[in-house]
Amino acid sequence: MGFYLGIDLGSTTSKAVVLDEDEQIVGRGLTNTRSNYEVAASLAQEEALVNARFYYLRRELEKSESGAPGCEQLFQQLESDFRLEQHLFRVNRLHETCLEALENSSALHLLSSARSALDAIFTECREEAVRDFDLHQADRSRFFRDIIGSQYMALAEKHSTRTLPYDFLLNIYDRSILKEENRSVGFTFESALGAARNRTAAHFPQHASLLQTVASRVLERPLEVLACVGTGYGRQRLPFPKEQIRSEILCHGLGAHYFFPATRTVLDIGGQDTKAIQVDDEGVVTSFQMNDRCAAGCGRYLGYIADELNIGLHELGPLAMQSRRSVRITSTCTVFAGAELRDRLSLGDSREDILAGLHRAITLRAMSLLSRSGGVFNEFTFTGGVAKNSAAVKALSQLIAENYGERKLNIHPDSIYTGAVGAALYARRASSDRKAA
Amino acid sequence: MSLQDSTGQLEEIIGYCESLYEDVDLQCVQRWKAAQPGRRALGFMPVYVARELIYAGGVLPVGLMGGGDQVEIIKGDAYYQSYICHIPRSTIEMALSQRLDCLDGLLCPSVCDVIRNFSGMWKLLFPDRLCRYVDLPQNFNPSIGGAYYRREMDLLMADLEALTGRRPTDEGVNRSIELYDRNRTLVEQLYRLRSDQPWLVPTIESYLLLRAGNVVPVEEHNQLLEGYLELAPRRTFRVMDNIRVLLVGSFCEQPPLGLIRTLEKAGCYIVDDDFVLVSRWLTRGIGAGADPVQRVCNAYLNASTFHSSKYEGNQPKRDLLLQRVAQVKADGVVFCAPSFCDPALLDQPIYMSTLDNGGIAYTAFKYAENTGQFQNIREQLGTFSDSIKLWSVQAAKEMH
Amino acid sequence: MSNPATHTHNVKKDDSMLRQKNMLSEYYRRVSFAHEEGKKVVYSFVPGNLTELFLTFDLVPVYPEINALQNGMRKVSARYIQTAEKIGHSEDVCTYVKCDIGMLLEGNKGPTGERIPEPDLLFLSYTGCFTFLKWFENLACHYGAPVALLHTPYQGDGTITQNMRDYMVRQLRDEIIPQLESISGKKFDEERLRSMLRLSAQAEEDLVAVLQSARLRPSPIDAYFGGVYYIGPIFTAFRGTQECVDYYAELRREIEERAAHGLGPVTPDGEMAEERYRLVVEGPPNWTSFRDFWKMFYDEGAVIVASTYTKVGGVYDTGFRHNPDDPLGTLADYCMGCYTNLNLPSRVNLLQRYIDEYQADGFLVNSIKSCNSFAAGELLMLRELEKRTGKPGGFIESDLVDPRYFSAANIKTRLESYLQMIEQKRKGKVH
Amino acid sequence: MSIKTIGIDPGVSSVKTVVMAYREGTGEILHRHMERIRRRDPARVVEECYYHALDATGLKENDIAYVASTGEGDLVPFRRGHFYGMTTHARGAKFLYPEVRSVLDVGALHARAMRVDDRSRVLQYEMTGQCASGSGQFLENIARYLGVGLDEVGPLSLQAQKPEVVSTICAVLAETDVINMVSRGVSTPDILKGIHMAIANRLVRLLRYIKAEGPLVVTGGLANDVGLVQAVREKLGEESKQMDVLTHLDSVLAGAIGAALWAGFRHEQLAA
Ligand SMILES: Nc1ncnc2c1ncn2[C@@H]1O[C@H](COP(=O)(O)OP(=O)(O)O)[C@@H](O)[C@H]1O
Ligand SMILES: Nc1ncnc2c1ncn2[C@@H]1O[C@H](COP(=O)(O)OP(=O)(O)O)[C@@H](O)[C@H]1O
Ligand code: SF4
Ligand code: SF4
Ligand code: SF4
Repeated sequence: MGFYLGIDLGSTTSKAVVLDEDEQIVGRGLTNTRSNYEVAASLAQEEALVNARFYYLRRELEKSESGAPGCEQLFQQLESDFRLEQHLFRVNRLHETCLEALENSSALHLLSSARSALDAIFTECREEAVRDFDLHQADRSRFFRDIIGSQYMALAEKHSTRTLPYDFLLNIYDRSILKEENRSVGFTFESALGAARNRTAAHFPQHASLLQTVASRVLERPLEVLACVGTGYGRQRLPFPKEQIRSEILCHGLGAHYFFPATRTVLDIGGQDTKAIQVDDEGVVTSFQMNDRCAAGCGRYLGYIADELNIGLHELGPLAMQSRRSVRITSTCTVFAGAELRDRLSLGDSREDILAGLHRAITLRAMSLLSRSGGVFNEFTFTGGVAKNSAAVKALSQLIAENYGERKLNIHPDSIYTGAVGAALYARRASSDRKAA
Repeated sequence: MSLQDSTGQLEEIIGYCESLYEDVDLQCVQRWKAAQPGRRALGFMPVYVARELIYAGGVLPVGLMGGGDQVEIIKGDAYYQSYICHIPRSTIEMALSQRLDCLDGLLCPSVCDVIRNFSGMWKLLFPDRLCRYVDLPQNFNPSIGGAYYRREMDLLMADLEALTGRRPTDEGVNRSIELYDRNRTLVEQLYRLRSDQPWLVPTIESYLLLRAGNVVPVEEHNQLLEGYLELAPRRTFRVMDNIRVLLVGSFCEQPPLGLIRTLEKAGCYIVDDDFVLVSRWLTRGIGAGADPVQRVCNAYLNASTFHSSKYEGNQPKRDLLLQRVAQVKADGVVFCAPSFCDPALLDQPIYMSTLDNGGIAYTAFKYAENTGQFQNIREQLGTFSDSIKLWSVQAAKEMH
Repeated sequence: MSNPATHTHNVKKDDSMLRQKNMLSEYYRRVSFAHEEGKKVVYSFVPGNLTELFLTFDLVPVYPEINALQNGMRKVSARYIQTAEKIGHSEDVCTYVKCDIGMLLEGNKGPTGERIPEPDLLFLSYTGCFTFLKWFENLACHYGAPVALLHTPYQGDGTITQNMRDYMVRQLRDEIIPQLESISGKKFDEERLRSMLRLSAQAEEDLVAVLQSARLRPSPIDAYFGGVYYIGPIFTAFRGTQECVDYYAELRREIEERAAHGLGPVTPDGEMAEERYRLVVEGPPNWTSFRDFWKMFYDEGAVIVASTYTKVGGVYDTGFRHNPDDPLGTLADYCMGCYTNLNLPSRVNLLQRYIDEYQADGFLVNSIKSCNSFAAGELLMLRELEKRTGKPGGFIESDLVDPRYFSAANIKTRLESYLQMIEQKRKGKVH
Repeated sequence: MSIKTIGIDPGVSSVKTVVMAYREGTGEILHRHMERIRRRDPARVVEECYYHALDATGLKENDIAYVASTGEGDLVPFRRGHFYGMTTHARGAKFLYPEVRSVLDVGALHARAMRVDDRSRVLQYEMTGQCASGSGQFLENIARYLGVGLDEVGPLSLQAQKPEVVSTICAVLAETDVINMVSRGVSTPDILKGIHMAIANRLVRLLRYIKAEGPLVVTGGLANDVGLVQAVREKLGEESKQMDVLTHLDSVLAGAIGAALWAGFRHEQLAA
C-alpha cells in the first residue's frame, strides 16, 4: 500500500501526516520543535508512521474480534502502553544525560548530593509516569519536554537545599534536555510494541494471544511512502529537493479546504507567526497577510504566560473563561508578557481578568491581519495551536460576529495538522501528475 | 458656598466632561440633533476650521479626535499601513462601525498628507455623504490667499445652505462670532490660571474641558468653562515641587488620558500645550461687525497661531516658541508628538537647536493614541524633572 | 549579421542611455560651477516643478529629491540618514528629507562627488506633499536663504476650479515672478517662457508615446523600472530645452524600433526573457536596492506596463500639455495636475484606466514607509481596484532611500506568492 | 559625621539594596545586596531585603536618615523619596568612576543610555521602548535554552571563533534563529557572541543617538556579562569611536547606590 507524507516544520511544533490513496488521514505525528529541525522532522515523521500502524492495528483488531466487548479498551491500553514505553525510554536516557552533565560540571563539592537528588527525582518521575500515564487525557500536553520539565522542576524545588541550590539542578536539566531533544527516537517500533504488548497483556491476560497475532500481522505490512512534501517555518532546512517544498500559506489554504471545503477565510495562529488567508472554492489562496519582523501576540506569547503562572498551556483558556471583566492590555510583545502579567497582578487585577485581556489582545492582533487580508467570509476556519485555546476561540468568534456578522466557525480536532495535510495533498498531486505525465 | 460644595460641583463638571470624552458613539450629538428637528452636525478633523460659520448655519461642528484608547481597531488596520499614525485608522474604524452616522458630513482641513488623503478615502467609502477638503491658504496676502480663502468659505456657506435649506444670515454669523469669542476668552483664562497656579488646574481637567468643546454647542461649553473658572481658584491643593513645562506636538492625534496623567505624576506641571488646537488657533477675538464672513477670513489670515501645519512665512516659529517659553515661565519643553507624524516630528530639530542655543532644557518622546504602557515615559519625564530640580539647587552647592 | 534587429537595437539603446548620462553629468557640473559662473541657484521639488520659469531667468535649478535618490542608488543614503537622525530627526519621517539634510551636514557633496552650492532661493512649490513645507523650513533654517512659497491647492474634489487657478496665477504673477526677478536681477521675459513651453509640449508628446508603447504585447519597455530613467530629463532640469526635445525624440525612435521588432524591455542583465506577467504599479520604487528589486521582477518575467510614479512630475497621458498661449495658467494647471495632487478617487480612476488600457494581469502597490503622500490610502485603493477590475492586487512595503526598510527576503516572498496567485488564477485550477 | 541612608532598587528581575554612610556628597557602602525575585511577590522581597539590610549592618530603622527608592518605587512603601532610574544610575556610575561621561544601563527588560556632565547630570538619554529585543530577559531565555548558566555566558562568549550573525531584531524570532544555529552545529560560544553582537548593535544605536562620549560606564544586571561588554567595545570600535568601556563589580547596584547618595543629598538639603 502506498502513502503520502506531509511534514509541517513549525517554529514551535512539527507535524507530520500520512494520507492513504483515498486521501484519508491514517497517521498523525506531533513533536515540539525546540530542538534540531532535522530531528524534529524525523520525530514527527516517525510518530506519524507509528500512528499509521496503530490505525491498521485497530482495523485488524476490529476485523478479528468484531463486536467483541473490550476491543476498544484493549486497543487504547496497548497504545497507551506503547507511549509509556517510549516515555520511559526517554526518561531513562535523560537521567543518564543528567548524570553525565553532573560529572562534567565543575561543582565537585556537589557531586554526591546532586547525584542522589537526581536519582530521587527521576525515580519519582518514572513512578509517576507508570502511575498515571494517560495518553487520552485530552487536555494534557503530550510533549516530552513539557511533561518531564514540569515534573523535574517541581521535584528539583523539593530536593534542593541550602547547599544544593535549585539553580544548579535547573542548569543540569537545561543542559541535558537540549541533548535529549537532539536525539532521535532510538528504539524500533517492534521492540517498543513488544514491551508494550507485555504490559497490556498483564491487564488483559485473556487477550494475550490475540495481541500477539494482530501485532505480527501489522508488523508484516510494509509502509511505503510514495511521495513527501514539506512546509512550515523551517521548511528550508528539510533535506528535501526544492520541488518537494511548498509555501506554508499554500499548504494551509489547501489543508483548510480539505477539512472544510466551504472555507473561504482561514486564520492560523502558530507559535511565532499568524497568517490570515483567503481561499477560493478550490482551496487556492487568493490573498493573505502575515506578521513579519515581530512575533508579538503569537502562540509563544501564551507559552510565556503559562510559564510565568507555572501552569500548563491547556489551562490558560479555561482560566480566562472565568473572567468577569477583562483587563485592557495593549502591549503584546511576547518577551514582555511575563512582566506585563506581574505588573497587572501587582495592580490588583485578578488572574482571570488579566488572562482574558491577554487573550483579547492576541485576538485583536489577529483581527487586524484578517481585515488586512480582506475580511472574514463564510466559512471561517481557525487553525494552528492557538485554536485549541477556548478563550481565544471565544474572543475571536465574538469579535467576528460583532464586526462581520454571523460566520460559521470551523475548528477541526486535527486543525493543528492543517499545514501538514496540505503538504501531503500536494505530495499526492505531485505524484499523480508524475504518473499522468 | 462651602468648600465641599464647590469641590462637588467641580467633580461634577469634570465628570460630565469625562463622560463626553468617553462617548465614542457621539450620543451627545445624537441627543442634540434629536432635540429639534432639522438640526445638522458636521464633523471636522482637528486643528482649524471656521466653527463660527458652521454654527451660524445651525450646524453643530463636531471635532473628531480619533478613538483614543477606547476604540478597538478591528477594520481600521485594513486601511492603513503600520507606519502611518493612528488617528485616521481609529476614525475610519468609528465611521465603519456606524459611530459617526449622526454626522451629516465631514470637513478635512489641510493638516497633512494623511488627513488630505483621508478626505478621499471618505469619499470612496461614503460616496453619498458630504466631505469637503478645506485647503487653508498658506499664502497670507489678503489679495491673494485671502481672496482664495474667501471664495472657499463661500463654498462652505453654500454647503451649509444645501445641508439645512437656509443660508446663514450676517446676524447669525455675528451672534456665533460673539459666542466663540467668549469661548476663546474663557479658554484663555483657563490657560492663564493654569500657568499662574498650575496646582489648581490639573492638566487632565483642562484637557477634558477642552475636549468637551468638541462635541457640545458653544453655549454649553461656555457654561462649563465659566463654572470651572469660578470654582477652581477656591481649591486648596498642595503645591508640589514640580517643574513647569511647555508641551509641544500633540495638536492632532491626542495622547491617551493615562499618558497625560503620567506626565504630571512624573513631576511636571504642564503650563501650556497645544491640545485641541482649534479652540486656541486664533490668538484674538474676531469681533462682530459688517461682512462677518470676511471678518472670519481676516482673522485666519492675521491672527492664526504658529503651528506645524502652517507655513511660518516671515514669523519664524522658533522665535515664537522662545516667546512662549518665556511667557509661561517654563523650566523646559517636552516634545510629545504622535509616532509617524511628519508635521510635528519634522519641526522638532528646528525647535531643538533653538532651545539648545537658548539654554533651555527639553526632552522628546512619541506616543500613539492607544499607547497603553507609560512606564518608559514616566521614567523619562521623571529623569527630566529630577535633572532640572536637583541641579538647579545643585548648581549653587557644587558637588565635592 | 544573423540577427540584425537585436544588434542595431542594442546600439540605439545605448545611444539614448548615453545621452541621458551625459546630460546628467553635464547638469551636475553646471550646478557645481553655478556660483563661479555668476549664476544663481534655486532649490525646488520635482512635483509641480517650474523648470521653464527658472530657466527663463537663467537660474540653475537643484532638486534635493533627485540628489536624495541618487545618493540612495549610490548607497550613501544610510549614512546621511543617520547623520540627520543625530540632530534630532525622527526615525518615523520621510527619508528623502533626512538624506538631504544629512548630505548638507556632511558638506553637501552631490551624487557626482561635486559640491552642491548653497541655494540663493528655496522655491517651495508645495505640490502634493506637506512634507515639502517642512523640508524647506528646515533648509531655510540651515542656510538662512529666502523662501518663495507657491501654495498649490489640492484637487480635493477631483477638479481644478477657477478659484484654485486664479489663486495660483496670482501667486505666480504677483509674488513668485517678482521674487525671481529680484534674485536673478533679470526682467521677466514672457516670450522666452512661451518658447520654452512650446519645447516642453513637444518633448511631452514623445514621452507619452514612449510610455504608451507598453500597451503592446510584449511591451517594449518597463514602464516603472525603465520608466524612471525615461522621466529623468523631463521632470528635472531639462524641460523646455532643445536637449530635452532631442533626447525624447531619440528615445521614441528607439522604442518604436524595438516595438516594430516585437522585442521586450531591456534589463540590466540584457534582453528580458518571455513576458509572463503584465503589472501596473502604484508607488515610488526603492532606490537603495534598485537593481535587486528590479531583478525580482524580470527574473519572473514580470513587466510593469504602467506606473503612477512616472507621473509624479506631471500626468501627461490624460491630455495635458504645456500651453504656450497661456503661460501662467498652464504652469498652474501643470502643478495642480501632478499625480500626488490628485485626490484618492481620481488616483483610483487613473489606475483603473491603466489596468484596462494596458491589459494588465494585476496591479501591485509598493508602499513606501517614508511617503505619506503616496501611502496613506493605498490599501483602500487596492481593495477598490480589486473590486472594480476583478484583477488580483499585490502589496509590498519598502522605502525610498533607507536600506533598513528594504527586506529583500520579505519582498521576494510576497512577490512570488503574488505571482503564483496570478498564475493559479489564470489556470483556474490547483492541480 | 556621616548619616546613614538606604537606596532600594526593585527591578523586574531582582531587588538591589545598598546601605550607605553618606557625607558631603559622597559615601561609603556599608552593605550591598542583590536578590533575584523569581516568581515571588516583589513587595515581600523588597521588605525582606530592607530588613536584611538593617540586620546585616546592625542599624535600627531610626538610624536611617533617608530611604530612597528608584526603579519600581511603588513597591517601597517605607521610602521617603523616589528618584528616577536614570538619575540614580548616572549618580551611581559617577560614584564608581568619577570620570564617567556616558552611562549604559542594561537591565532585564530595558536598556538606557545617558550622557552626563561632570556632576552626573543627565544631559541626554535614549531608551528602548516596547520591544524586548536586546534585553537581559532575552539573553536569559537563550542561555536557558542553550543550557548555560548566566555566569558562564560572558566567559563563553569571549571564546567565540566565528560569531554567527543573528539576523532578526525580534527576541522571539531570534530564539528560533538560535535553534537553527544549534541544529546547524554552531558552537555555543559562537551563538552567544552572535547574540551579544546583536544586542550590542542595539545598544550602540542608543549610544550613537545620545552622542556618547567616553568613559562609558555600563551598569545594570548585564554589566556583569563580560561578553556583552566586550561586544559593545567591538561595536564601538567598528564605528571608530575611541572610548573606554568600564564595568565594576558593583555596576549592578548602580541604581541603588545612586539612590542612597541622592538620599543623603536630599536629606541635607531638607535639613538645611
Ligand atoms: N493545548 C493547547 N492549548 C492552548 N494553546 C495551545 C495548545 N497547544 C498549543 N497551543 C499554542 O499553540 C502554539 C503552537 O502552535 P503551532 O500551530 O503548533 O505553531 P507552529 O506551527 O508555529 O509551530 C503554542 O505556542 C501554544 O501557544
Ligand atoms: N552574571 C550575569 N551575566 C549575564 N547577565 C546577568 C548576570 N547577572 C544578571 N544578569 C542579567 O541582568 C538582568 C537583571 O538586571 P537588572 O539591572 O537587575 O534589571 P532590573 O533592574 O530590571 O531587574 C537579568 O535579566 C539577568 O539576565
Ligand atoms: S497625527 Fe500628524 S500625521 Fe497623523 S494625521 Fe495628524 S497631523 Fe497628520
Ligand atoms: S513625503 Fe513623499 S512626496 Fe513628500 S518629500 Fe517625502 S517622498 Fe517626497
Ligand atoms: S516587540 Fe517583542 S515580539 Fe515584537 S519584535 Fe520586539 S521582542 Fe519581538
